[in-house]
Amino acid sequence: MHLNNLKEIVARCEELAFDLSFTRAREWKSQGEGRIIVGHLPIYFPREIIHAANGLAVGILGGGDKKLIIRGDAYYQSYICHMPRSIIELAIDKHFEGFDGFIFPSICDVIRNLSGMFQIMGEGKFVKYLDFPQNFKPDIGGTFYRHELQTVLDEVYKLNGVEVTTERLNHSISLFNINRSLISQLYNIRQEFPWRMTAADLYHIVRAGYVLPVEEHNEILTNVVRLISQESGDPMDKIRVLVIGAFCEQPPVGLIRTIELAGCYIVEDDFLLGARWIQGDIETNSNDPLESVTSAYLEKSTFSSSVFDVGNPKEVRLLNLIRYRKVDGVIFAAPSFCDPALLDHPILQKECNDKNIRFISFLYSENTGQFKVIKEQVGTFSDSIKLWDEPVPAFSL
Amino acid sequence: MNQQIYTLGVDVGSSLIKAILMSYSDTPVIIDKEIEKIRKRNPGLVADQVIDHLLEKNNLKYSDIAYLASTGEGEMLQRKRGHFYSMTTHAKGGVFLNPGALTVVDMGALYVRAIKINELGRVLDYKMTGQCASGSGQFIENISRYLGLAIEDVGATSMKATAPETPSGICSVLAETDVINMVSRGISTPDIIKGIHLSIANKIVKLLSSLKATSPVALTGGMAMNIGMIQAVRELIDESNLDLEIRTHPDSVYAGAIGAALWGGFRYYKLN
Amino acid sequence: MKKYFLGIDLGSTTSKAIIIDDNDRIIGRGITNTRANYTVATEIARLEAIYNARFSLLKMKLEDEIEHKPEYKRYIKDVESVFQYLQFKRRLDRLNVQFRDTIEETFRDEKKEKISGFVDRIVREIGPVILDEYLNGNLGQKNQFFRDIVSEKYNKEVNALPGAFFESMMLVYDKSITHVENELTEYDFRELVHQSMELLNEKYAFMDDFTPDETGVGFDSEMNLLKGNYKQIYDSLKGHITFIANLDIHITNMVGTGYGRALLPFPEKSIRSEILCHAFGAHAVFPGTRTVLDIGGQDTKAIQADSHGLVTSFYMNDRCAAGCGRYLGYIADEFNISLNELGPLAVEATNEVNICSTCTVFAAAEIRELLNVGQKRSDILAGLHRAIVMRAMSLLARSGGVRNEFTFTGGVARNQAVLKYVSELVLQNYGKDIKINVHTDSIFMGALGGAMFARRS
Amino acid sequence: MSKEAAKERSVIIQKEMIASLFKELGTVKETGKKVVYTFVPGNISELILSFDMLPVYPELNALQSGMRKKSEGYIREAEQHGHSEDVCTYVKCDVGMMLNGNIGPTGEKIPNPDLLLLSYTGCFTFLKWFETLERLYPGVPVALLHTPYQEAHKITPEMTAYMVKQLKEEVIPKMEQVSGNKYDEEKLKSILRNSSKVEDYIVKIFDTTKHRPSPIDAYFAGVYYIGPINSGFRGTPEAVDYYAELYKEILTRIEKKLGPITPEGEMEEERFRLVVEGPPNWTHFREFWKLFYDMGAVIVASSYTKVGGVYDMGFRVNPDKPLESLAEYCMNCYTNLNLQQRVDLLSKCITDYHADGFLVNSIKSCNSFSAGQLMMMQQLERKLEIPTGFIESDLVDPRYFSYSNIKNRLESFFQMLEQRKMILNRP
Ligand SMILES: Nc1ncnc2c1ncn2[C@@H]1O[C@H](COP(=O)(O)OP(=O)(O)O)[C@@H](O)[C@H]1O
Ligand SMILES: Nc1ncnc2c1ncn2[C@@H]1O[C@H](COP(=O)(O)OP(=O)(O)O)[C@@H](O)[C@H]1O
Ligand code: SF4
Ligand code: SF4
Ligand code: SF4
Repeated sequence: MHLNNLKEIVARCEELAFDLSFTRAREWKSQGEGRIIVGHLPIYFPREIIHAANGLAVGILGGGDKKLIIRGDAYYQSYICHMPRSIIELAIDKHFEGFDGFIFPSICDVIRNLSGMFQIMGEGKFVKYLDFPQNFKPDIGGTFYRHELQTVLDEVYKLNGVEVTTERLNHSISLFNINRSLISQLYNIRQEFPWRMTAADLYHIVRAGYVLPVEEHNEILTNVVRLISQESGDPMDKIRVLVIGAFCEQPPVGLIRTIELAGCYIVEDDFLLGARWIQGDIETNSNDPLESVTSAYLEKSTFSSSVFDVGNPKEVRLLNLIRYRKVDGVIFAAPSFCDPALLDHPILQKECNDKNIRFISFLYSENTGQFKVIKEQVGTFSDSIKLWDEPVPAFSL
Repeated sequence: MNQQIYTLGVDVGSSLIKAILMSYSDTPVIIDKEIEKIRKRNPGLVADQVIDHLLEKNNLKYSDIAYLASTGEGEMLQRKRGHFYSMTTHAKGGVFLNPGALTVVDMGALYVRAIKINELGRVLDYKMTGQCASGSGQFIENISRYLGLAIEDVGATSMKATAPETPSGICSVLAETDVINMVSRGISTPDIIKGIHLSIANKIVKLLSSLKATSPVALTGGMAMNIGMIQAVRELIDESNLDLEIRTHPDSVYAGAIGAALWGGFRYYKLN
Repeated sequence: MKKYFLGIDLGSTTSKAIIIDDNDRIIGRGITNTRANYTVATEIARLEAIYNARFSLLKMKLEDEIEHKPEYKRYIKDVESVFQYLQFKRRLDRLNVQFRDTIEETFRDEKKEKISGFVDRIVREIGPVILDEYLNGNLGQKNQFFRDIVSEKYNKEVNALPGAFFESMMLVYDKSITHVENELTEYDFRELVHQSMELLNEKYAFMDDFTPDETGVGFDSEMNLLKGNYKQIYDSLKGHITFIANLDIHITNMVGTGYGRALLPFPEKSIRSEILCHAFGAHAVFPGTRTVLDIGGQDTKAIQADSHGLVTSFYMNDRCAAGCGRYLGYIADEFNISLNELGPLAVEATNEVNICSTCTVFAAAEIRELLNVGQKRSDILAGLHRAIVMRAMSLLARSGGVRNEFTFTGGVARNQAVLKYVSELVLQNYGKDIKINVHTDSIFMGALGGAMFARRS
Repeated sequence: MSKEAAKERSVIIQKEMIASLFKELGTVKETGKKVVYTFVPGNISELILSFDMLPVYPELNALQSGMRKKSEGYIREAEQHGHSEDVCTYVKCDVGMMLNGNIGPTGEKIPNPDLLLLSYTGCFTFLKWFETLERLYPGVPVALLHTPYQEAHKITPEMTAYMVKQLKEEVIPKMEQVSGNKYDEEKLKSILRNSSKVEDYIVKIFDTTKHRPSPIDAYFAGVYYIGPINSGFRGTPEAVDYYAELYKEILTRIEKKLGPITPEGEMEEERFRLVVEGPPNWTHFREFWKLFYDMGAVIVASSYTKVGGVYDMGFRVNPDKPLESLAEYCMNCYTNLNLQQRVDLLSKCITDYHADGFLVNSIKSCNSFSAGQLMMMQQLERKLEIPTGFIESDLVDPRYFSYSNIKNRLESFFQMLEQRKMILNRP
């Protein structure tokens, strides 16, 4: 890969991001003693702690449209979202060979039960459902969470005997701080100059970070930031949108492309939320870095459908994001049958309505291959913002 | 005052090609129209024929047309100048035919699109049927074919129903079996057809209610040529106490093409 | 008196009947695509099965002789073909009458004259063509339905007419065919079979003019033997045929199954779920069967059975008929070809187009779209077939996967392309050692299971 | 219930209990009693009662709406308000009911909440549900009690400590504040003593299905039997009386060798014994039940009757450790068990009660139950070689109850069981 050529970087990232054999991760593991791979499911997992234990945390995001489902359907009824069945298919087809353990963050009931399925199937050397506390007081939820993280570290220790020292963890945290900050720079640049790089390209670049050692990803990101800081391409007559609802089961890249082809620039999204979950830096010179990771979760988490939001209403947070990114409209795109995302929509949409923010919504699944209807909807959405200049009255929900 | 120009709108549907020739100025007027069944032919070629025929009939050359706009599946047309998305065109066309309408429902061969608009025809919100044919015009075509009815006669036949029978499931294929069953039980053709209309109308009314449609509602698209369908929608609207006035127009099937022709003119002025 | 058992499978698109003897041997098969009235459908299938049984019994009776005289076998086969033609002819005549009525009802004046003329011509042309195909081709073995045979020819003729008449001509057909298809036409077996023999005599007499090597590549030794002494064969078989025609085929017990089973005029204990019947039938034919896949007209079933042929679990699609046999029907319609040509065309594909919607009703629209973007017919067909199989694989997975042996039943199993993909995917995903069974009578498995239950209760 | 059943004293007692609860709810304006909205699985109703507050269970309202055929309208209403077709219908039914004035089963308006007690177990949707309720009742305080999942097949001290701390620092202070009463541990203990008695009865009652014929149906009738413990009566003397009476009645049935009561009288011949996983359908409850009793199928155990607590593995509340007990009760509810534990529990039921078949009623709405059910089914089929059946419906959305499909599948399932019996019993 030529780090001076954006096209090549993107191509390489695309290849990495959708390498369902996780070649790079396995290669990395084989290059050192005591290295381990821990797979984790979407939304958020503090990858720093695995890094500090000489491990690589690899994001498992389903098979997308790259994996044919043959046996996965034996495990899920038709009215359950698509991602878990492709994960099962991957497991049956031995794509996770070489993985030492699996973390299932508490996202929803489907993922929770999937952790049990992995246990029954005997995948990996440990399978841990990581129960994120819904109580955000340091002495209650914090204590519990810290203990959960410690359980993970204990499991890893059993495998490779690596002691996570204060120094190690602080170092790992600082690397991930850099990672988060670079990604956030990319989003900031794209917000102003969305034509410099497509949303699909950005997606590939961020997603590659789910399967790469953070050091390598940081290098890629640094170069990309440098390259797109220069002017390239021409602005087009498109509206600017924020896409929300896609935090867990990932939309097919074709869908991301379709949205941009049908007259929109995606300037904010929740596609790979885990990489951007912690907002801002985690403290790097504490004597108790595990405590820093814990309090970052308690205090610096972004909002998502999997976290109880009393006292910190999500609609207000969405509104702030809309203002901050200066978007023309919101696209609610959720996986079919995704209860967490879909139950949030009425709340968020009501807020959009009240504030005269235009939005559309549709459902997808990770292997959707037909974008005709979606294209028509997005196209109309963009037409309806572009072709008329008069202010829009609020419309009912 | 903008000068008068000719615009042509072509709506490439999945079963019908609709074309409108318009004299566009501040008060646009429809000059001529043309409709043609695709019937397993290449829609692009059929559309070309339709365009040529329309021009010929009106002693016009292609170069006389200021803006040829396509909609529907018309992105493939070679001679188009611009393409607009179906909902944008149906909304515009629906309001042109039914001034004052605040909701337009396009009832086509594959999809039903319910579009909520403001006084200016701007799309505010919409709902659309998805990947299942249970509410589509194609469904009626299939059933009427089985019953040996011409599509043109379906509406009138349905109006003769006295005790409509609705099929049990939602799937149009399974409904076919139901229909066959009804035939054998001696249910009359009008009652069967009416039942099918009601089951489709049910889907449409559901769309309207989930969209929270505002009255008046203009029905457009091919199924709006079917008086039985319009009747069925009206009946179900009354039944579900939705306070919606239903309007339609004899040229409803052309709504998409009209909308395209109108938007074409609009863009032409804007670009020149 | 010999005991016979009848199984009736009232499917969603076809009705099948099977007659077995008390050794579980299949001796009669009947099938119809009549759907309007389940009683009529049952009758048609049953009568067909009895006609078919008479021919089977004839062959069984003459088993020893046939072994020595292959020309006997050939002769009986020919009689059967002609017999089928005569059945066809009666219905065609009936259709022609219906055409008249429809035209009378539907059109006026000049248009009426024109349409009438076209229809006349078509009917006149269809008759001989089809006779030829029965006599000299193998239409009899193709297992096609009256509607399919006629519509294929009719469509071809209509397409040659001026386009302005297309709608009207199709309307005449659609309005008439349903009536005829749903009528029970009883035939007198004796009369028809003797008529067939007379017709055959003409055929063979006419063939005398050829010398053997003129038949070229298709040189046919049986035919050669037949030609020379058909008169003698006629004489010696006539007695047997009369005997069989007069034979009383007594049905001791029967069991009904299938989608429409609740509507069968049978007592409740004679009705079995189609899932049990399919498994039982498949197991009877292939005793190693553990997994059964049945793709029928409107439903697909995946069934797991134990070593006794008893169902242990199953999964079927309902509510949505996407990807079932009817889907293939719409596709064949759209391409203007007959059902049994679909598979072969799809197998030729070099590529598989990705098909997104398996909604049966949308199939036609999707095909048109794909054709318009320049995809090849065979590639589209390949994609469509693959889509069907993908759905079936998902049901199989839900029912518990595929265990050895795997038997594929139902009408769609006759389709080579579907079979090809099923085999590929099963072997790839469930192990190369899985044995895959498909029987030529796959479509009859449900009825067979029914008949076997009838014998056992 | 049915005419016959209505004669049973236990049924009358239960009716009276429920009626009095609704009556109390109807008079909160006068009595000044505070109303707490909370959920069935992991309901800490003893704590609510110890504060003299009244519980309301939105789930039960939804269930009732389903039985009274109101749910379809409510669900549609919620969908018009932007709720998706794909999500839990309990939530939508509840939202719809609220939008329609929150009229309860007695025809009276259910009072608004004074406290939203989000004590939820084994299901994320509860969380989303309360986020929705919170916005429908702005300003009402929310107390959250997060129950950790038994991911490691056990309850760890840290899990209990986390819960007890939440109870002490979150839940109890909010309850004190809303009710105006101080936390009274002695009172709670005495309530829990009743709970413990009730728990004993429950276990004994559901264990009677080991008799042949089984004197009760542990699913269709079972849902009535668990009514009182799941609607706020767990620690009350009324509940103790009810279950004592019910148990007595059942013992009489056993003595007389009677089969279970159905809406159409006694079941005469017990032909199939089944264990059922998954909630029932409420909108067509009678028709659904009839499909079983017409065929002589008795449900000898069901997981659904364990959503409000699992007692047959030995768990009982310990009145001496009230908060710990409540915490452990929550963590022990059926859907908070991990998949392997669910399989083990079902497997024990199948073996202990000699079931002929295992049936899953998979609920479209409920991911908490449904995700993983197919694998559980496979596990049981393999482990016990038991015939399995699978049907799909929904809790309260009648659009997903297809009578003919379910009938077709059940018929095949029963014929399969029968055929198997016939052939396997053959010498
Ligand atoms: N003459 C007619 N009378 C009544 N209905 C008709 C007639 N012609 C077409 N239709 C109905 O209209 C549908 C086609 O509608 P249309 O809006 O043209 O769809 P599309 O744009 O997808 O081709 C057909 O499926 C049929 O149900
Ligand atoms: N010769 C054939 N080649 C390919 N497909 C066939 C053939 N004959 C029948 N079929 C398919 O089989 C289906 C009917 O299968 P069947 O098992 O009889 O279904 P059902 O029992 O539901 O009526 C038809 O819809 C058709 O698609
Ligand atoms: S997509 Fe939604 S329902 Fe599916 S696993 Fe993710 S959060 Fe759960
Ligand atoms: S239910 Fe019927 S109409 Fe709907 S997608 Fe399925 S096959 Fe098509
Ligand atoms: S998902 Fe299931 S457990 Fe959760 S609220 Fe809905 S019905 Fe209840």
